[in-house]
Amino acid sequence: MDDLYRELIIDRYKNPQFRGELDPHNFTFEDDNPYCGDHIRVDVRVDDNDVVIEAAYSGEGCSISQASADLLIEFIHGKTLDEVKALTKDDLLELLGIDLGPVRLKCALLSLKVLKAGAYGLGKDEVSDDLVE
Amino acid sequence: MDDLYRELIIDRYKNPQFRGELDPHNFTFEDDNPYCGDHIRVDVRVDDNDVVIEAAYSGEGCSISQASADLLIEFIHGKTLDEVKALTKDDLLELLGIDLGPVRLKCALLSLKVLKAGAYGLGKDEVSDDLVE
Amino acid sequence: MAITDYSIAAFDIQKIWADFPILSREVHPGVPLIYLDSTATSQKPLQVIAAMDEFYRRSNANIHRGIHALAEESTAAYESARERIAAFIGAATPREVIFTRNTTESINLVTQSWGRANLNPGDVVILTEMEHHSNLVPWQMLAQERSLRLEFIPVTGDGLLDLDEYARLLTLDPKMVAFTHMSNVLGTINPATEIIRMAHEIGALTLVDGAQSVPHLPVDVQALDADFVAFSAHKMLGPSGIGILYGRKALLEAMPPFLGGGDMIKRVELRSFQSNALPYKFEAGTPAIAEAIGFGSAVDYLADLGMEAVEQHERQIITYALERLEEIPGVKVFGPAAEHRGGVASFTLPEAHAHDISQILDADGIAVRAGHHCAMPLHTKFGIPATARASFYIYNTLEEVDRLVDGIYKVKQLFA
Amino acid sequence: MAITDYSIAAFDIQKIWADFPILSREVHPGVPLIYLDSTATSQKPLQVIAAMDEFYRRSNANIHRGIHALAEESTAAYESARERIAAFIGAATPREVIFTRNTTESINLVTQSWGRANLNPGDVVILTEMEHHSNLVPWQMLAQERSLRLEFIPVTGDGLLDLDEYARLLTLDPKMVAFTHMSNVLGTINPATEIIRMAHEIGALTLVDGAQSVPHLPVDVQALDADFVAFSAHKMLGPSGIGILYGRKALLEAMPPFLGGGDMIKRVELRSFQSNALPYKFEAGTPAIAEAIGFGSAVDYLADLGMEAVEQHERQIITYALERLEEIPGVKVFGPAAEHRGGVASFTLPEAHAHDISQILDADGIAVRAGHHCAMPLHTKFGIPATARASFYIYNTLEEVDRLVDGIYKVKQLFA
Ligand SMILES: Cc1ncc(COP(=O)(O)O)c(C=O)c1O
Ligand SMILES: Cc1ncc(COP(=O)(O)O)c(C=O)c1O
Repeated sequence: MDDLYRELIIDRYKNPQFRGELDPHNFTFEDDNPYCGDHIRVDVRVDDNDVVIEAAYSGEGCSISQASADLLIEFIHGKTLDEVKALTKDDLLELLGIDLGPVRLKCALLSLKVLKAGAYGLGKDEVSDDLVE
Repeated sequence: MDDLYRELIIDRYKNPQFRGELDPHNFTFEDDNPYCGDHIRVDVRVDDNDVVIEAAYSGEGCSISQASADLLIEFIHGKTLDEVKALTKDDLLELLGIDLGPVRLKCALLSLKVLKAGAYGLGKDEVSDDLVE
Repeated sequence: MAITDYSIAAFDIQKIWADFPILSREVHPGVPLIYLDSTATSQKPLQVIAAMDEFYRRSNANIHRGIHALAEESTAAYESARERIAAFIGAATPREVIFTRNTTESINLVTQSWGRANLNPGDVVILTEMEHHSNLVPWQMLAQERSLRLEFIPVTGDGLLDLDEYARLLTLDPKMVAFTHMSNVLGTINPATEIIRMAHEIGALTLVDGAQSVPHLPVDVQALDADFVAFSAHKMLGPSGIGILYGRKALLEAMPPFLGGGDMIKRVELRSFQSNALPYKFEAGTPAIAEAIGFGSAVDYLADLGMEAVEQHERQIITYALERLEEIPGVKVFGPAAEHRGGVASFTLPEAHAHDISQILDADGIAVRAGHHCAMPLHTKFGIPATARASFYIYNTLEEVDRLVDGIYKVKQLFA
Repeated sequence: MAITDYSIAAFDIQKIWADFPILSREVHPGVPLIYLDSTATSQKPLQVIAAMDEFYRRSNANIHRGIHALAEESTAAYESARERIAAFIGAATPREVIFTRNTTESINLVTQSWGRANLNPGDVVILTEMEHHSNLVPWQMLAQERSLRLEFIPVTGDGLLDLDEYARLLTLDPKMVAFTHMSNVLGTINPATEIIRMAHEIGALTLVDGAQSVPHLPVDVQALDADFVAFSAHKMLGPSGIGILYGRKALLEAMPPFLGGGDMIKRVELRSFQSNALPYKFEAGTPAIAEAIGFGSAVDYLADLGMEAVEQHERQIITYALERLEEIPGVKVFGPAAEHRGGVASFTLPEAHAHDISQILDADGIAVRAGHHCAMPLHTKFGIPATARASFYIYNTLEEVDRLVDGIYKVKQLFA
């Protein structure tokens, strides 16, 4: 196991910086990972140019899912909605900076999936792993 | 391959000694081996003490099925019906005197199955491999 | 890990370790493997690996129809494996032993062949709340297709089946009671003989999910009086890709075929076919030949150890493991006391998610599973999304339990 | 046998022989193996045997749910095999590639999942008279359950499909055309692209039984434009116990699940479940993990040789074999001229039954198959109960053909 895991992930898990809910928001979305019960909700506020000015996440689950969400929300501040929609799995993994096996990958990608589904304005049934592949 | 195979089996196949049909007979039965199309019919005549006094077989198929039938029919002359019913796989294999793999075994046992089904007076649907196991 | 623990007398652990090459492996540089995930799948001894290797190097041929030497050797080896497996579970005849892919397929064979032929709208099937998805979903699929009513024997707070409620459910006149002999989450060993006796008294048939019991306990299908028993080779030292459905001959004979194709037929015309005799009627197409042979080798290995000794060994480990786990502050172990369970301990920690527990333990080479273990309804019932599960088999030692406990303390420290 | 024949330039036969340990075996004392039964099952190269061996010795764990190192290695190896197989057949995505037990199960998956969901009484399904039982019986079972009408493309005297009659059958508005790409008896390579194009023109779907084509010819599922393709690992250098169903993503997504259980679900409650995404929806229970890995190794081996080279090699052998067989008095070879067939020659002799031919040849170490080769209706059509079948693969040589011919002369002499 990577030391980064201990430092970055566990630190962010224990001391989240973007945990919370936003009201009002321009969009919100939530979903869970049925394999492990991880749950993530994101709330995003954008300005007139569709630039993210404030965002937050809430939910529960393992350290990877929660810390990924925290890092992702930090990252999208100042990004346009189009930039958010264009985010990929690799972008998120770069943020995390650690190697993940296939199962933990699903934990890590949950927040990105939820965020992109919200950004695209998808319905609950339209969410699929294709969003993050 | 056993030399006996060449000598005994092929000889009996080429020069059968009990090939034919009997009319009248006390019982007759026929069946085939669906795996290879071998077909055997046996006709048996017994005396008042249920001793086999004459018997014959007919049919077509591989050398093992036909030669086994020929040897079996030879063997049951003078046997009682009860003795015929009591015949086993091992009795037949002793007659043949060679080792057989599982597929050829089915060829060899066809005549015994037909004979015993006839001796027991079974219907066509009642024949099963249990007769020769 | 080095084996310095010889306190377990049921058999010679050092000899066993020598048979399992993977146990000497380092999972990370300098970090040896401590494999505590045998409930998901067991490791394989050299004897099993070699049997399959040897088959491919020397005898490999397709079976049943061939006359040449290789085909005969292969057929004989395949059928000999069936005979040894039949003897291992005490089947009356090898014809009652059907090769499938796994426990899951075995159960689907019953729901789709026996179930479709025998169950009608409104018929009741009894399951339990502790079933693996493999003994739930096939019945749900059939229930939807046939409008069946599914009822569930509840699980008590300490992880046992509520047999009073079972007795009450039996008054619904169920046609089938399908239950796991041993829970893969709680470790609970259910009183199978009694459950079956009660079912038979009111005329219901029984299906035993033996995926966890056949590998870990002495199981005699005739002593149990079970109608169907399903299990998988990969959980009992054997290869992946093969499992067994045991069924009573008379039941199997009356059932329609499951899959159609080569080998399961006696005769085929363009628009009709006649089924083959047992067991071939249920083995369509080229079977898992090498895997059957490996499976035969696996039951030889277990029979040599003796299933009583296997059970005793695991009872010792789980007794110790429960003791040690319960002394860790905050650890909650699900399931009954050691005398009612096999070698499975599923637990949670208040400070860390099961995934995190598993990942941190992995850094020390300790392989445990984390998740719902294919038993979501049971986890829902206990109000938890996931547990971490340590499970034990013939090659595990008390010392490995100590390492697990050390690892859990590390997790607690990291997440404190 | 000693290899003195280097006349075949498609690839280095000596190198190939070194990869197949079984080919150096003596079947009887002093009698080396001449394996001419690859249509039943192929032999396996060391690379495939070693991949599985290595998996069990180093990485074995259950897949998909595990976080520990072994589970991750196993999952990665299993999914990498799927990707390489998908690439080998030109699938658009690995999600279209479903692991099954064999060709037979793949076809049953289509009849039982797609068929039950899409076919109604009176619907027409077109098959051919040269189908293997595996592509007949599943349709017969469904036809009986759903009152379907089965129609058959006739086989001409020289073993080709009668495409004029096919065109006429298409006016019956069939929903499905299911046919073998290559006959395992006649060796006929059917014009799959044309058959599929004609089916699609009238809106029918197609299922290609690729059990013999995928091992022996370059097959690109997208170039074929096939809707479903079924094949088995064991016929293409891979292990027993694993096969593939390829299906178009949109079709597979719309289909209901086939078997229920672990891994094929997303979410389970006591009385309901939600199916998983492709390909997992159709892979219930612990799959054949080691076998998938072995299969991946097998397609690597074939891809390295190049399927054009494989086809060319077999074309050379079958051309020579037909020439040599036809010069033997009384030998009747069924099927078309060499340019329409793969490496399969089924034949009869007037003096000896196919079983006797096979048994006498076996004494010289020559493994050929005898029987109806799971194609009874085709044999019925030709009015023969059984044929002897010699079949060829990458490791066979022209010299082995000569030995076969010598053996047949011996049979003739014995039965003269
Ligand atoms: C054309 C054809 N289809 C289907 C099959 C069945 O393959 P399996 O037994 O691997 O399911 C075979 C194998 O003999 C075959 O040759
Ligand atoms: C109790 C129980 N039933 C069924 C299964 C399913 O076994 P398989 O995946 O081999 O079909 C398992 C395996 O996890 C199990 O533990």
